[in-house]
Amino acid sequence: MEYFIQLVIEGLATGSIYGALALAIVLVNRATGLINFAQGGMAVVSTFVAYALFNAGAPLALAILGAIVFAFVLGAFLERVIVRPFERGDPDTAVVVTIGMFVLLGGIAAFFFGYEPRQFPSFFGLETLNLGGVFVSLRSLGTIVVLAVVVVLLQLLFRGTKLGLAMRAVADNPESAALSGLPVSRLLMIGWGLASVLGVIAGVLVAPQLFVSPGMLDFVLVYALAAAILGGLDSPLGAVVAAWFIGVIENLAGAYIDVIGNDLKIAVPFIVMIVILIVRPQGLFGRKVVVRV
Amino acid sequence: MNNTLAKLAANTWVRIGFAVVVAVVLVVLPLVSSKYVNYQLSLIAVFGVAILGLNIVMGYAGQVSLGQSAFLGLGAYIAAYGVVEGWPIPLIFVLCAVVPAIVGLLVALAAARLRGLALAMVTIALPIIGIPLAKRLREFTGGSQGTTVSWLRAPEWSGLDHDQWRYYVVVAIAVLMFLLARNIVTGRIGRAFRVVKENESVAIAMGVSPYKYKVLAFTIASLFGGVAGFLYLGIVQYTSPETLSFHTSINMVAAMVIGGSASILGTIIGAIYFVFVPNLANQVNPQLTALVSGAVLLAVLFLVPGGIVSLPRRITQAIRAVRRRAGGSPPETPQSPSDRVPAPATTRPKSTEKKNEGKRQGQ
Amino acid sequence: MMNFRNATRISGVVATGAIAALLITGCSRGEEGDGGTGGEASPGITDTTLSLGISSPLSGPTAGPGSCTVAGLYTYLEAGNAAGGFEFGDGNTRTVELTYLDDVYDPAKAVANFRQMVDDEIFAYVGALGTPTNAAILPIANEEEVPQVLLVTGATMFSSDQDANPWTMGLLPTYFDEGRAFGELLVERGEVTVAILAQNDDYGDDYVAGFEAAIEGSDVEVVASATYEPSDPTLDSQVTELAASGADALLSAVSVTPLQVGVLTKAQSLGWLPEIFLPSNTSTPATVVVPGNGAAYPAVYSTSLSKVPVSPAFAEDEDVIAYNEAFAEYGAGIAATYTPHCAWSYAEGAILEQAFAGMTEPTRASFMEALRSIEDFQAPLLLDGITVNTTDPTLPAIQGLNLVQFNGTGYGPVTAG
Amino acid sequence: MTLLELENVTASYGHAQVLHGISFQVGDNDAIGILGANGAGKSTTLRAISGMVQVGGKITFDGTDITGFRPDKVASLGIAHVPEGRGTIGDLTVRDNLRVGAYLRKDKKVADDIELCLDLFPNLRERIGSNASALSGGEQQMLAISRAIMAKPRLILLDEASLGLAPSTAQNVYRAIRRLRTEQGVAMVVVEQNAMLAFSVVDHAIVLETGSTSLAGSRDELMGMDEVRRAYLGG
Repeated sequence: MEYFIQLVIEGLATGSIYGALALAIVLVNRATGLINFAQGGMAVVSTFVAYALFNAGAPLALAILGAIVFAFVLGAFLERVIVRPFERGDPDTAVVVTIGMFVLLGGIAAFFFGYEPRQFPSFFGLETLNLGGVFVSLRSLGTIVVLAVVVVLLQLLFRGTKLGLAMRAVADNPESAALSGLPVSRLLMIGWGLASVLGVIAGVLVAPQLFVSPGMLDFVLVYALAAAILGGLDSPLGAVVAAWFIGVIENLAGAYIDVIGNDLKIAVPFIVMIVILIVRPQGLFGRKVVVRV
Repeated sequence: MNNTLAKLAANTWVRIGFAVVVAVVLVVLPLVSSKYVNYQLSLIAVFGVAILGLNIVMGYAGQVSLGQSAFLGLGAYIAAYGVVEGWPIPLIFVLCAVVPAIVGLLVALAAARLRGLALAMVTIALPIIGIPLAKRLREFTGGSQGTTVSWLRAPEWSGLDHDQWRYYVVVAIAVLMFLLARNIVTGRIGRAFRVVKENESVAIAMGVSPYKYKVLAFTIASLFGGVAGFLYLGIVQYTSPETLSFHTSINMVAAMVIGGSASILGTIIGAIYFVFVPNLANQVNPQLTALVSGAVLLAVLFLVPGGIVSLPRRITQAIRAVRRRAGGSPPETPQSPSDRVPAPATTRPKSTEKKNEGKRQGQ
Repeated sequence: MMNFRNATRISGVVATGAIAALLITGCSRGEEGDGGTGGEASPGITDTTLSLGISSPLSGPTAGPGSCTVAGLYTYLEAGNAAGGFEFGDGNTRTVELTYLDDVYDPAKAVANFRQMVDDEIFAYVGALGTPTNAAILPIANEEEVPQVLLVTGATMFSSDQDANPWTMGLLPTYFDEGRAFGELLVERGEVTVAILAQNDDYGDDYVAGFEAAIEGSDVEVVASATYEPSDPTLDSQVTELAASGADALLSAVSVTPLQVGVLTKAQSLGWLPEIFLPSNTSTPATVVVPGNGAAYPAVYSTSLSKVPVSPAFAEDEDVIAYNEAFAEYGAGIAATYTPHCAWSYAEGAILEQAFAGMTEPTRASFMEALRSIEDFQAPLLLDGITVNTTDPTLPAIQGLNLVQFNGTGYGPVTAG
Repeated sequence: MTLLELENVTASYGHAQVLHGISFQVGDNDAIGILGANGAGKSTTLRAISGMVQVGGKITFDGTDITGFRPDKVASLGIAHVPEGRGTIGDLTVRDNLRVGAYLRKDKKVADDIELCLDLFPNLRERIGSNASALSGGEQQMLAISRAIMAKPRLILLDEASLGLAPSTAQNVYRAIRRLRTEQGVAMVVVEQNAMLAFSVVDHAIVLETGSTSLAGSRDELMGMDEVRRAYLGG
């Protein structure tokens, strides 16, 4: 039993890593209606900024704060300068543009820091709590708490503020939003900026474990995409719950089902995702969209 | 000027003449080129076929696929297994086409009900699952070390070197696949694809089942992917789990868009881009390949958002614009891309109905 | 667009054109003088220069080690060039140029790079990293008779059958050997339970096979094992699984630095403190054992074959001083961070120099013969007792491993009994 | 007093010019109709005012030259555009759509005005929590108009409000528009294929043919003309 609980806890901790980045994906999708493959790359570059600041002697909190500011500017800048011309065109082209940014950002990070992973300090320390035979690391707990706080803040932003309302309106129908006087251009930049901030929060949360390297989030991004889509793409809470679900189910299947094993356990969340999507195409938490013809 | 060109292109004899020139170049090229050049040319044919399949499902039918590398890998593995087992090559070829097509069909039967991102995610899962699966099925795949083969060797009578022989085999099959694809996309099926891509409700109203045609598009794409896998093994003579790599899929999507979505010629350009750009990046600086590739990709899209195939149109447009400005005809608001946003002049209004039908945003 | 009939007609024209072209050109291309069995010089060598090529992953997840395989070798060669060049057995002194390309760990790209460099007339292909990339090149290199040697991979396939593949040779002791060395140490202990964590590829497989070969018939028992994919973000669940076995020792055949650190931190956080066995490529104290708090474990073992230039323990060593000086000048721009591959490929440069000295003719065949005749060569940066012997056609160039134990700051001789 | 003035306005989509020099004026509290066949440039005229197409000539609103302004800027000056195809924001609820309409307002009376809209269109009251995409076509049109009202504009641009609606629904919608005009005195530019509906609201109208003004006059003048009756009034 303790083993089972331990596996579930590990799954939640791993899922939190996916969830952190999934939130950023959801935010960009909410703010701009796009899927951004460069989300990981933006997060990595910003995390490297935190790394560089910390290594230059800044206290960790300050380094992270600096990286957050940088991330916001980076996101807004990329939206304005690179993504903007493609936003209303062919969606495939827009996606390929984000792929191009992903490659380019990875290259930039590598240019300055190389590809070899670098250590990053944890905000939460290395201690582990022993709760009746089940071990929970402070780092995992911290990650989960930060995620929960971010989800609450995001819900408040989208549900409770004029800015959030405006961002949703712009993502959904920029033309009508502009006709109501919404500053579409600025809102898109803010949306990307905020998503980029979420990305760097994800980055500094997972960096102590994954280390900082240009490719640190490549595979996390795939899981995060799965979580975002499974969660319904427009629901921050859904994305995080889906990410936890993926983390847990992957662990349990790998440990308990022999034929799956550690090598094929990665297939489990994806197959489950496919089945769920076929039954519920809007995802676990997505709102049902009524189709009228 | 454009008109004369168009007229010229419409002339059957000019077309045949052009085809002959292309054919002669394709035939003579390997005889005078080095093994390296032949290898690169052959790779263009290999990935041309794979990207062609991708273009059919994405460019023509409008369904995102981020899993084309899985079918490429599957085809290559089938071919490798067949070669090791000593099966006749025509049989291997047929299996390389049919088995991936069946796998694609099965996946599509389940997935084609999904749209946009959900569909993209299912296709991403293919290479993600395929790689550990390939390692697991070691008896068939050679595990992570892969399978090395030596086949498609030039027969004695041909007097050719192996690289030349392989080039001819691969390019001949690729040409056939391109002709096949052209017939598909210009025919009834291609028209149906376009309707499904444009508007599924309209498709239904016209009696075209979007589901059926999406499944068909996926199946065709998988078949092309499998054939490309066969060709891949013919040229590289080796396959391993890396062949399935998700990055290959992503790069093929990028190459497809760069070359020109929903365009046969664009596919060829895309394949050249796919093979050539890593090479170019290596020449610029082998330590900065990622930086260079990313920059090139973005630069090309900025210059020709419609893909390189639209470059001539883009140039004539630019020339016309310059002329008009010189002629002092009606003033226009500037047309630099960054000014276009709040005024989506030519794009369709994103009405609510449209959105409900096809959530295509951001796949 | 053309209709189908047109297309058919055009295909006919194509076929005709093809045949005509074949007849006209006479389908022959200048035969390339490969191998060079006569006295004539092979491509890539003149009286004053020799060119070598390497294709390694210089971008992507394996780019850290990949860059080091270039940086160390480049450092050694450039330092040698700067000192006046390399002396060859034929009496000439030559400068050696190294061309390096990025293959992103993609076999098709590696083959393209290899063919391109052969086209550009490299004399030999040396020191490349990566099992699938080198596996794809192997048959071509042997067909074209281009040396593909001193490969920085521990996979057995590149060295085990040099009679069948006479132009290919590995550099490093195989993963199999490393695994076996660990097994042998444990067998001496008697009754021990072991948990194994292995990468799901040839790396992990060879490692485990070597270990199992050593413990066969002994009292050492493997009580749990798990695998992982190099792309996994964390190995926490694998470690949790293994910890449940409570084994006395953990063989952690993990080749990814952050994951290896994660294994070390996770096991102790679960209260599981086995003896740890780390493979040579993820055992650097500064980047793995210290961040993973390896001091918490009763013992951390590894195998080692080279000195660690970045470790203070070797700061006074002559080889290390020379390496650090040269690396700062030539290699630092290529590899920003140290991995053991930097040291290995530096030693590889010295092995090449030995081979050059034995070359009596400017040919690839003569080079291979010289390369295969090195005995008991003590290459720079290799630990005492680790020597280069290339005469056995089933073994890589470097053999022998030193089992070492972590002593709080670096590695020393094995003490625990 | 002139609120809006178009002087020789041209507009083009890419390289296709659609308007070839349109001129007209709208006074305070005035309502003007734009009639014409499909493709005559009616909607484009509105889009030109809102800054949604490339324009030439001169557009003045309340003394400010707004030629080439972006849509959000135009809206902030007090012009509300109800686009063709309604342009509601599908993923947002009815209430949120109304709040988006009031985005630029800084006053505290937004809630009161939401009530006002719900009084004007009682159907919306029942659907206040539904997503706009779930509404019927008529309800969406009502929502789109309400969203414009919420901005408290000085001028409303209304594009084909009856398109695709059942005749009785269209009548309902236009009844509300008349109320809006009489009770609040908002100026309007009404584009409408159904001239009878348009004439129930406007005082003046212009008729467009392939991007140019072919006729202009007061409602009664136009209704008296044979060609207008034949072409647009079915008689």
